[in-house]
Amino acid sequence: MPEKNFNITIIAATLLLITVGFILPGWLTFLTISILAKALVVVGVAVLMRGGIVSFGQGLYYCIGAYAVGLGGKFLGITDLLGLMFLALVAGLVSGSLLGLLMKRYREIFFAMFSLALSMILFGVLSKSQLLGSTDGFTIVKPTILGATLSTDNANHAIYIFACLLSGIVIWLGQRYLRSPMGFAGEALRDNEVRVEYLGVAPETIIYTKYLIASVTASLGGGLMALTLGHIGPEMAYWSQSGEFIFIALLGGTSHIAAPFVGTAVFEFIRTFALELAPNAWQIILGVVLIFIIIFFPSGIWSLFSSLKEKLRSGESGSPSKTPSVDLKKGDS
Amino acid sequence: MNPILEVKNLTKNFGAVVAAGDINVDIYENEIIAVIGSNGAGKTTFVNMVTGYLKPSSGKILFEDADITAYPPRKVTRAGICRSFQIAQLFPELSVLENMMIAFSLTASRWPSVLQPLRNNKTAENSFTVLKNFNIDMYANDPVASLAQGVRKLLDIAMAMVSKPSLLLLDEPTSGVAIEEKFELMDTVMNGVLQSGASTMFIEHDMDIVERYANRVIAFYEGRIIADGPTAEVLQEPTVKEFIVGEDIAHQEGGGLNA
Amino acid sequence: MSLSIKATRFCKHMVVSLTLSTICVAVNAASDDPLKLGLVSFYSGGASGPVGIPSRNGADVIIKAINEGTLPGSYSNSGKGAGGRPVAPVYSDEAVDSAARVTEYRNLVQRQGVDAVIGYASSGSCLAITPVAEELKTLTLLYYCGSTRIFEEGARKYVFRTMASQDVENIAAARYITSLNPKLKSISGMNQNYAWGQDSWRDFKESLDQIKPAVSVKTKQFPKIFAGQYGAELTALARSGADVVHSSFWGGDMEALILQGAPRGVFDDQTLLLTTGGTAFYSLADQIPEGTVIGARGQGDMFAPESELNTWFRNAYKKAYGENPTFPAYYMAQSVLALKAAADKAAKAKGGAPAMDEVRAAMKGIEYASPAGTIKMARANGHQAITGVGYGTFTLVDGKPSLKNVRRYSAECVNPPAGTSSSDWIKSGFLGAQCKQ
Amino acid sequence: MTLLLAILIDGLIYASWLFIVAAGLTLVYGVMRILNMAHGSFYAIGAYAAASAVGWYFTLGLPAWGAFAILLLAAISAGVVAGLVVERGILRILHGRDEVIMVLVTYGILLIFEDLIKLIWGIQAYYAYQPYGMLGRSKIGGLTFVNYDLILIVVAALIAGALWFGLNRTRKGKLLRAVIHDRESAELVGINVKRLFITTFAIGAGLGALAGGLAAPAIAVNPGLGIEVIVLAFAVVVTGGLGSIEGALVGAILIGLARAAAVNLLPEIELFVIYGVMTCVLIFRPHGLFALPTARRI
Repeated sequence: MPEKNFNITIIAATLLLITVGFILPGWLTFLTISILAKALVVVGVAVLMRGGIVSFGQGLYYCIGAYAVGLGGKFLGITDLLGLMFLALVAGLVSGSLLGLLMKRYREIFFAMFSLALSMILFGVLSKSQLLGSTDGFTIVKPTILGATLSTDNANHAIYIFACLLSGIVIWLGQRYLRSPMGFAGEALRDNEVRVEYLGVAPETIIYTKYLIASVTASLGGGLMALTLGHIGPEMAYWSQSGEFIFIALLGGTSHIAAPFVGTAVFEFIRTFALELAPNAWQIILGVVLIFIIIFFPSGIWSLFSSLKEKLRSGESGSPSKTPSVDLKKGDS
Repeated sequence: MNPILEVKNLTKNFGAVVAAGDINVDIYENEIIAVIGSNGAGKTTFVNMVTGYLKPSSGKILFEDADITAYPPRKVTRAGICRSFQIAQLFPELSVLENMMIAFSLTASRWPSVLQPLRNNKTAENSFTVLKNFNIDMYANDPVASLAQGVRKLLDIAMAMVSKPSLLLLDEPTSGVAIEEKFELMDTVMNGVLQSGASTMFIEHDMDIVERYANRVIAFYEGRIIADGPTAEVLQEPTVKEFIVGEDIAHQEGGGLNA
Repeated sequence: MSLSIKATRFCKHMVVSLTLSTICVAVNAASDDPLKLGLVSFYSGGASGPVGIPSRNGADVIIKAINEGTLPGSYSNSGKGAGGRPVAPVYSDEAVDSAARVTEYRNLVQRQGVDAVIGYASSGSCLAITPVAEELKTLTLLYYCGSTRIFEEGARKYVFRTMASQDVENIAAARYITSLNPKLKSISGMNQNYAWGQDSWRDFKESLDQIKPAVSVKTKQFPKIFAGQYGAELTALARSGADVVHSSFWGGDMEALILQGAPRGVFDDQTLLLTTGGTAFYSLADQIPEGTVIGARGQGDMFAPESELNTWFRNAYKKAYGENPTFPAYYMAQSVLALKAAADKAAKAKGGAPAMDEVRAAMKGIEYASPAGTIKMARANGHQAITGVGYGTFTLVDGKPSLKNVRRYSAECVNPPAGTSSSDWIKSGFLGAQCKQ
Repeated sequence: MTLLLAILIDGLIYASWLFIVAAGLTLVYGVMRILNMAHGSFYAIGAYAAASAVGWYFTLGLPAWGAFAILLLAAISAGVVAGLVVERGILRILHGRDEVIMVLVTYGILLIFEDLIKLIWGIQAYYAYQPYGMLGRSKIGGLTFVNYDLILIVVAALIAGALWFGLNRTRKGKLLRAVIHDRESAELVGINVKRLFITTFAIGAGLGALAGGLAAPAIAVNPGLGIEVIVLAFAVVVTGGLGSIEGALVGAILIGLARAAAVNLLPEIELFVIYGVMTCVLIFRPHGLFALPTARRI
């Protein structure tokens, strides 16, 4: 897809979502924000996965972002939406750039386990801090927007619009990243680390970049989630939360930057209805879906879209075109 | 004339096994060297040490007067030594052109750009030029996974050429390629290499190829160099004939698990 | 192919049900319109066995009786339904992450259109749900969670708690243990490493400091929740040799503590004080060390005062589920009955089926009967229940578990008075406590 | 002195339990390259099977010592059966997929088992406490320990010994080690890798269930058991080095002692001491203490 088309699609989708926001019922507004917030985290997970790296501890940054927002309000007296989200961004950037120095040396299962250990340590520390409400966490007041104090409904709506814009920006930047040499270097790294090294680039550099991107998107997602939930707790750093993010990343697929958003929406849909259908046995449904996806849709739901698109395209032109396409159309395994 | 690469007393032990013992080699500009030796003789170990993949147990490697003994592969590459691999090291899920473009953009800078697109006209042009040089431009849009062995080998070498090395190490460029295609492949490789003016060292089992392309031969046996000199002389040496040339006729295609 | 057809059908079905449920929200409550009640607790995971499922069973017993109009005692003439409306429960699992809990709460209220929500065993959930309930203006009864912060961090309009906060049972524990052992010199703690365990220990310790200032702490153990293996902690407790070991362990952890501690004789010369030990009372009768002090969060189960309602509840529960109701079942019953009592009161005042706002108004400060005795919504501006608390000492009589030295502390004796925060009250030395034995 | 003794004995008891859980996990990883999250389910299944079987046994009025045999038999056979079902039913189809993908597949299996266990055994707790107290207790240096726990140390040592013997001294074991070191070459020389896989997985699952069965007498067997244990077991095998039995042993002892020391000296840090040990080890040895050799790629 040419660059221009993509830009137009992104802008149109963001505007559409914002417009729809005016007629959504309350629960759907909230659900959409939390889908966007989680999807932001999953974008990072997917970016790492495209480099062949799976983080079982992305909850760490999700939690850091949320606590940055919470503590910023509680102790620094920052109340503005933008200020708080900026704080989340900085927190993710700083912690990610420090821990990234350590994590960039690890691969595969060791990366997964080490990231898990780090997030569990944060969970432990927060669970010990009674000042911050221990495992019960604490409540966050609704933010002001550009200095204005709004009613709860309006504040929610403002957060909604902000979430749409933020997601649009992240998708746009993410797509640029994936198409850049550094983005391709990630794929290259997953395919063949030896070759990357012999092309004169340190694999650590590539992983570090991915790690930074992932920690920033995760902390932004965490910050957004904190603002919309109004309450945060250490369980955001618990390993099962990170497991959920990976689940969603697989569900959506990693072949496109927007796939995590579709994945998260589908995941929330499945989870909600599984909970309603079988309050005692919804985990069976989730487990079966997970295995089903891995067996039958190894490239995630997004592969349905792209194969559909392929079909349409080949139907139009009669035969698959041989011209070099700029679109990166491929699955992840 | 000064050598571009000086290898001094290079040794590598794996536990009690001596994979390479006391290797001394000088390589000069414009040389085309063939490295011969039976499987396990230490040829690949030698290449791996020079390119930073393996740390030598002792000894020194100087390249253009700089000590590169402790360099990791990426620094060796940036210093100007590139290599190819016995089993082509490519990005199998990407297309040939993408492989080339990644090679170009990664060699361009140690910090590849994060927001500029990989695909741009200049990189594509450069990539096509190299692909043409190696006669594989017709595969540009094919995924690597679908390529024949010979094309993979050429792409592997083409990617090594991107950073314009002054020394090129080719690890069995013709292994895995059907016997009747070997000469054609080597012609293409040498054609591409000669244009760049890099000194070249290649590991080879086929003595016909060695004779035809190399002007110098280094013979390895059990981790040591047993002969080093002009091609014709080395191939006539009795020890080389006894230990390597004779054996290799029997084991020509057995390169899969070479040490 | 057939897969995609099925998928489409599934989607259609979902769209239809989504639309329908949205419409439901818009429709106002008519008199015979069922009162849709969201019931949330842990239906999966480690807390489901000891807490969630008994709670649900307790709710089901009460709801069935409400709808059939068969509740005895003071409810015997109240007719069918709550305020004339039959109660229709909708269950939702609490064992999901906190974002999903809020999502599911909103789904219950805004999509499924429930009229009220009863639930939440974990204080973390209660704290997360409370602001949302206020935002959505939905009557929400917290039935089990203990955190004192819920009403101390802000005034609530729509959120009630029908259970005493957790400080109460620890205050009562301090009172009981000092009356049982006036020469108490030292204590140790064994509490789970999360808010519940930390807060329980703090409240117990601070209360004890008021009642008996010179008691020393030998060791404070905080193992991870659901750890299951307590060998090292038990050694530390044994070595510390305190007079009393305070533990707010609950469910499987509490039982594991008994199962591992008793054979080692750790509690032979130290008194084990279990603030929620009641759930092990029947199941582990021959394992609980003689002399263990047992509480049950309020007055459920074996501490429940004799009443017609209690006898009926025990029998109905046992008939339906083949076992005695444990105290989570009591507290869920207690919460559902609060709704019934308030709805009936509002209906009586109005002379017809009340709107939920009228039920809410009626609930403020209400006093009603439950299987666990009379409950008064006396604190936090009529939103927080105060209940009495019972403690007893475990003993086997002819191989059957029983309690001796049972003490029931009246609500006014162990609950902070309205308008006073729990920690202030403890630090004041329980100013104004009315303790008639 | 008593303090040191306490740390040592408590640490070893805890380590024994950890090792029995982790041994099966690391064995399966070594041979099949599957880091099996469903191992936690096998643990839970073993605990449930043992607890319900022991409970049933005591209703028969037979001699009490028979409970031990029943406990072991019930746990191991339940684990092996569950293991065979999982291997044949799901894992075989996905043979050869990426390691991390396999973690997620087994995560899915873990989720399914969580609810299946509830559907089979219900949500009420099961108890099998009789065997725990039956063996009496011993006084060591002024501290009282339950003999059952002390015997657990012996059992763990026996399992470690049996695994060592099996892998190093038997023909099958040597084949397994060949697979552990280089699967492709092992396949080339004609080892029936598929059959080895299923055998290994059954043994691994049996060990996991055995761990659950052995733990059952000291706990209330409740839903959610498996999830709690699996991350701990991960920490042990990652610290020790994935796929290494020696590693699991050393990792278990290290973590067991560290935890016992924390509990006795500084209870505040108990919550992160396990992850702390794991982090420290991984910082200095990125592949754990006893990393498997990796095959050369070029």
